[in-house]
Amino acid sequence: MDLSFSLAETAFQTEVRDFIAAHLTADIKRAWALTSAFLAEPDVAGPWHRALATQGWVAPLWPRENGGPGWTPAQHYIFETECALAGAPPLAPLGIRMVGPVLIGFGSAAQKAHYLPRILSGEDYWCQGYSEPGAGSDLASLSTRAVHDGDDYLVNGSKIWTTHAHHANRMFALVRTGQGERKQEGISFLLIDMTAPGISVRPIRTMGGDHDVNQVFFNDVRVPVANLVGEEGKGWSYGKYLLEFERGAGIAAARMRVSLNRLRAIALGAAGDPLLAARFSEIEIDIDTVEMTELRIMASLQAGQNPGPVASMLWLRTTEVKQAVTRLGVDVLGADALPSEPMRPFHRLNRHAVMDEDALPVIPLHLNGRAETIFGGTSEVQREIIGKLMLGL
Amino acid sequence: MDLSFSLAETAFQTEVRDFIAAHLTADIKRAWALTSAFLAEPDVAGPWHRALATQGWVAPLWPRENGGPGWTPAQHYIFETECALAGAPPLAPLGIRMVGPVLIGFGSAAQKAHYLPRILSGEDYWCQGYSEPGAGSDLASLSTRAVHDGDDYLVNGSKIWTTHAHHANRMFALVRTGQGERKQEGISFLLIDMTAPGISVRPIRTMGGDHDVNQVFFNDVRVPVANLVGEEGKGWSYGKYLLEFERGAGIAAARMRVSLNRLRAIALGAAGDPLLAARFSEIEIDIDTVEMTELRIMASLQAGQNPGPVASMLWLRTTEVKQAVTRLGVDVLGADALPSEPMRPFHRLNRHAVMDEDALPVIPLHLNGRAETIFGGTSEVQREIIGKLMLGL
Amino acid sequence: MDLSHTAEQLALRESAARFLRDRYSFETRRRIEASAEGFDAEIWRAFADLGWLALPFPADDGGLDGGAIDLALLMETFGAALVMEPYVSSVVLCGGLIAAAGSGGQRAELIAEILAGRLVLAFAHHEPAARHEYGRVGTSAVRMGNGWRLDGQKSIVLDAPMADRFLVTAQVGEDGGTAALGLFLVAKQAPGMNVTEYRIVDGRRAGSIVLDGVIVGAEAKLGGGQDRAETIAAVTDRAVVALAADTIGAMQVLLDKTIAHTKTRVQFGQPLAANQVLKHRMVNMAVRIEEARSIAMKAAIRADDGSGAAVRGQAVSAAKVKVAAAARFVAEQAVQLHGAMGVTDELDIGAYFRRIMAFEASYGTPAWHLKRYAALRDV
Amino acid sequence: MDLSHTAEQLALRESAARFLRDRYSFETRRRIEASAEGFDAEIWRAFADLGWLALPFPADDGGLDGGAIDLALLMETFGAALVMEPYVSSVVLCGGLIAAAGSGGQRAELIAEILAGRLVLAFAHHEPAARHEYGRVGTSAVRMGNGWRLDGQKSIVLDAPMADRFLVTAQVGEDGGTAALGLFLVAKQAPGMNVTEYRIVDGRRAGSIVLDGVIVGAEAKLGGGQDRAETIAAVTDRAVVALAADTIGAMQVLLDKTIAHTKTRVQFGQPLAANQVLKHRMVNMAVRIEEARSIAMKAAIRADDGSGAAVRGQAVSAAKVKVAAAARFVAEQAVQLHGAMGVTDELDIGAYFRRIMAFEASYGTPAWHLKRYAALRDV
Repeated sequence: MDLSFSLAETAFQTEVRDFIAAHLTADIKRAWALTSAFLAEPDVAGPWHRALATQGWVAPLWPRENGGPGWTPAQHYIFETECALAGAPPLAPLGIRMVGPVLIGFGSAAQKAHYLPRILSGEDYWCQGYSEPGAGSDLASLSTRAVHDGDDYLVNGSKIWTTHAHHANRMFALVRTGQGERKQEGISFLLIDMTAPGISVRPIRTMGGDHDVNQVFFNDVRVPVANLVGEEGKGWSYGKYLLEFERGAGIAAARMRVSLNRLRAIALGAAGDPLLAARFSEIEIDIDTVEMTELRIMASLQAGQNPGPVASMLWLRTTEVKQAVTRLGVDVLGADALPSEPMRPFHRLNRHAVMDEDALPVIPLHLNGRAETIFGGTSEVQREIIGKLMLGL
Repeated sequence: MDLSFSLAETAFQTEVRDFIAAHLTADIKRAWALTSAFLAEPDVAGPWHRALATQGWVAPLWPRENGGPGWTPAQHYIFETECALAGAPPLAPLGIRMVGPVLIGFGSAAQKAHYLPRILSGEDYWCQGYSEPGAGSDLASLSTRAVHDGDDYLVNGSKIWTTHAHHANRMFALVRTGQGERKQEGISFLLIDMTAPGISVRPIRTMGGDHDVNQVFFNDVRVPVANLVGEEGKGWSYGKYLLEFERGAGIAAARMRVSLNRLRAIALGAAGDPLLAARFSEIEIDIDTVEMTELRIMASLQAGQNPGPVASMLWLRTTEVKQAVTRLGVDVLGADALPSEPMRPFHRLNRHAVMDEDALPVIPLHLNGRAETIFGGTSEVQREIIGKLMLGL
Repeated sequence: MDLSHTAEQLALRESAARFLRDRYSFETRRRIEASAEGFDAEIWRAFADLGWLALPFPADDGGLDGGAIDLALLMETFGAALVMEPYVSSVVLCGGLIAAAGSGGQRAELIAEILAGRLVLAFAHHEPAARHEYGRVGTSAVRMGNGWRLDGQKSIVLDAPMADRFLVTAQVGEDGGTAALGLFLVAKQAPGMNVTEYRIVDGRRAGSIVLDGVIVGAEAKLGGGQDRAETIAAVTDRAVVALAADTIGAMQVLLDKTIAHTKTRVQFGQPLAANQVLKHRMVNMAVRIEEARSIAMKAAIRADDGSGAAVRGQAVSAAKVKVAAAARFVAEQAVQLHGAMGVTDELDIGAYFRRIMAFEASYGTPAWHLKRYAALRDV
Repeated sequence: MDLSHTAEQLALRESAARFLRDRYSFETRRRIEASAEGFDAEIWRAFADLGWLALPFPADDGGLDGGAIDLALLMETFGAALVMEPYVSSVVLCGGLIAAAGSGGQRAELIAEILAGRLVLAFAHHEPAARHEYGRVGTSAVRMGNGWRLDGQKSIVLDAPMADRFLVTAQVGEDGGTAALGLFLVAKQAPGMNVTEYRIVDGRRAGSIVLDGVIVGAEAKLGGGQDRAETIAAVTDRAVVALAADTIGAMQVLLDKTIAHTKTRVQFGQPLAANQVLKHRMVNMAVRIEEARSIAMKAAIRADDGSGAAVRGQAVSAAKVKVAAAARFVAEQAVQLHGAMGVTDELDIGAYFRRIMAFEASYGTPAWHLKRYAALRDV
């Protein structure tokens, strides 16, 4: 066993670093460091997306024939880690990591030809229409309906927790097109133009004061039947595929380490407190552990193996450790956790803030961070799944 | 509201202290301080029991006509607390707190006249035959059978976790005398002479190396029908009454405080470590909280009110805090947690021990302490009960 | 020993809860939070009319002689309703300090105004440089002729925007003697006062002050020349008791709402509450709340009963540590069990979560109180 | 990067597990624990025959060139079977120190004996005065003619009763220069050696030693005059890696047994495992074990790969902290979920619990390793 990268991988690492040094501007880094929302704003991530696009590095996991870079899992890991350590904003996953793989796997030739390049270039900005009010983690009980009407579907209903719906020009959605015996049946996967008449978007502000999620309403929205992905009524399996895809892509340790080190810088002085110092070390060890688990998964992917159930556990722990990091922010700030700056995003603040700039996102990150163990499936549901898969319980 | 005792209560407190000073010998205190088992050995608690008996202070909760002292709840609290703070061994609860109240409530006049004085004097030493191998927390599924045979029952089966069965001359037991629709039916409450032929006792050593619990086997044991308490088939309700009685008697804070302070004395030097110091304070605050909850319950009993569901919560927390105290012992000792003295009880050790005398029981107490959240109903079962009672869940 | 509430106390709680239910709905509260002022003058007058502003003052000063227990009962209803108004700052802290340390003239002049709701004060004590060490004061008061010159910085002065005047703590250097902590009444508009106002995490308001050669008269100093450190500690302890009760009120609402939500919300074909894991979680929430009630009750009793500074301080610090930890757990679980909706500002769950965060961070963090508890143990 | 085990490694683990399954049942182990010796000479010879005692030694010394990963695989099976024999003391620690610091002659003489199972050594390093500070050595070595005079106290010398000789650490004061840590081979029977033997919490054996003017020859000192602190740290780190693997083996057995128990044990009409609370508890146990595997794997790799003392030390200390916490949780829950029977010595659950306690307390407590981790971070 060894933990070192090969010569070729090290050369790639240097290439990535050089690219980042040349293209990641101080403005982008500052804006991302000040972001308390789940995703960077398009005006922050956009320039970085376009820089990566010229290099062909937008979609690490796509096959080369679809515009992916053809990287090994190790190269992917190196790329993500270097971007994180350099303070680059992560690109919105909706197009690249979510609808893209579904289109590659199940889309028609025409759909692939049309949509994939627009994802890579950044021309299309996607959002996801899965969750519905009242359905929660029980995704399959969705009730937004799509009914045939000539060459169109007529879509009625509502989606919620739609990240960046207010920025997106496209949505991929699960809608009910029929009735099956099991509620997973009769669900279809549709691509919806967000500019279509009948769509309205209501912002939802999170506890931390940010606006990334929304509720989207559909009132007789016309969606061409050509925008159906795969077969009608099989949407559940495509959607599930996507969820697994999303969950498998666990490269989070480097970003957590950056977050912890930001807090360490803020804590200077206060970190002389032995209890606080111990918490920093405990959480750092948790991050070391997440990182090593990520490397184990990466190495087994690299060796062409299935990493197995350890990936589900990683997701669970990653969300918990992220919360431990943001919660530590409360302890680091002490009384200074109280002042609050309502303006968002912070990087557009053009007046003197009520606290040091680096402290601005600390508490909002903690507040929004409560979503870590909820969005994408609650920890409780994750434990049910792990119990079933791993322990036969 | 106030937290002070009345003048009469303060006078009583002085009386208790004086009595303790006069009768609690250094030998008894040392032996109890060195006890790692759940109960003090009869040769340790016995002399103290007899001293209390001359004073009429053996059974605080019994009515005066049965030989109780006729104390108020406050006097009871003061008495228990002073005994704990002085380092007196608690008397075995089996006779005084368990079978005694059942006999007082449901026993015949003859049973009361015969047994109660012998409990008070210490002449009889009782053990409890409730749990059975394979039944665990699900007490009602017991299978030890008592079958009529002339004026006797013939008892066959086995009981487990029988504390001090190897010291006891009496057992009160739940046995199956009939079959009901619900498994709680057909259970009777019997008084059994432990010297009767057909009884054998197998010691069970706990993780901490102590011997207080046993398995008891009954092979055609004859028990006179006169030893039936109350009505045949109604034993479950008597037994349940007893369990509630046992649970309500929560005066544990003072003993926990003594345990914590013993560890503090051992930690001297090591307690300069800020993390260890913080743990001491956290646990001390937990004890303060348990104590205040005990006082709330005591004060509402004193006011003639029912303390309500807070008593069930107190039991849950008390067992958890006890475990936190004993677990802290591991951290206090550090590497010195390793050496182990197999001889029990420690106070009879008549050679040089492998460690300082005060450290001898620390690890065995931690190991045995794991039983706190199991014996008397697991914490999980407690939470089920609280959920049902308090939250309507 | 008596640990029951009197009929009067229960009536106070009941009437306060009723008033707030009628007049202080979450929508009203949301409107107040969104307003420029951050508090509602009409509601404040109603508090005065109801006698709440008079509650903790001695009868001699026109008050109702209420103790910490009475205060706690009222504050529990404030926490349940997320009351925004500057009660703790103006009545409990500043009013309490004036009642304890003020001269006869100061008490006569100021307390009547406070309890009528005409004067709002804020307590300028915490300083940016102190950070994790609550109550370390660097601001100086130097004698200037008949009066004083104040220099220093204060931060997170809660309710500063609605205050007319501040009660400022400063180290008083009397003729080269050892410094003593003093209390000074300073008008917001006094020359040399630079006040920056802002929101805090739970939507209430606060401010930071730079005192740059602020000159005040002799009458601005509360009482005589003694060191006021112990008075400040005692009154601040009362504020912590009040806020612990506020937090208990908030926790109880969170538990009640979580139980109601999990009983009605159906997922995977059954109510959420049918999940044993969630059921036991709610039991743990209930247990933590009951623990918080116990230790907060002890602190409230000790705040008043003259057992001495160490006993009082230990009880109050224990309550802060325990209530804050319980509240953190309860708030986190309430959000978790409400699912995605719990993380938004759509429901009031998030507002309670932020209220509880504010309790944790104010008047000494739990870490600071844990150390204080240990230090007072050895007194 | 390669994080997979080789076929040879997997074969080693498989054959070790098979051997122990056949020859080291819990009843055998109980018999060994109860014996006066506390270990089984026949088993120890079998370990030698199987090549396990040669595993970590360099081929030049007659060993099998096994690395920390190989060691960890073997130790995982030891933990699963609760092996009593002095493998870590004699082979990993003392053998490792001789291989690293011994002269050619010492290596030639001693290692052959160790790997043949004819010589058992124990590492006399920890001292009673050090208590919570692992590795603080006060024992002194003063030159006497051609040899050395040793004075001091050692405690919790694991496996002391079965050792023929000890490897004693001491501060070597060379002609008034700064003290350097040295390693000395001392026979148990040497004049001035007072050894007290006892059991430790998991049933294994240890001893305390008072060295009262023990005279040893020049040849007793391992290698030349250098300070051996870093060698000792590196070899002790290997022992921690080995014991972390031992603990992971024990944890996995506890989880497997708990799952099996809760699936079969019926209470209130259903298997225990049907309770969601217990099911999620077991998931948490599994997650903690998987975390322990990750961080222990990192430590094993870093123990060998020459990344430097700070990187190695941080990885090993992280593993100690994380594995110990995971193991504490897993052991406590295994007992809890086994109910009353789990708290007894009737089942092996208690024996695993005590094994895990021993890991926690030996070669630096988790608290000590947490501090070391932080200190090495800043190197």
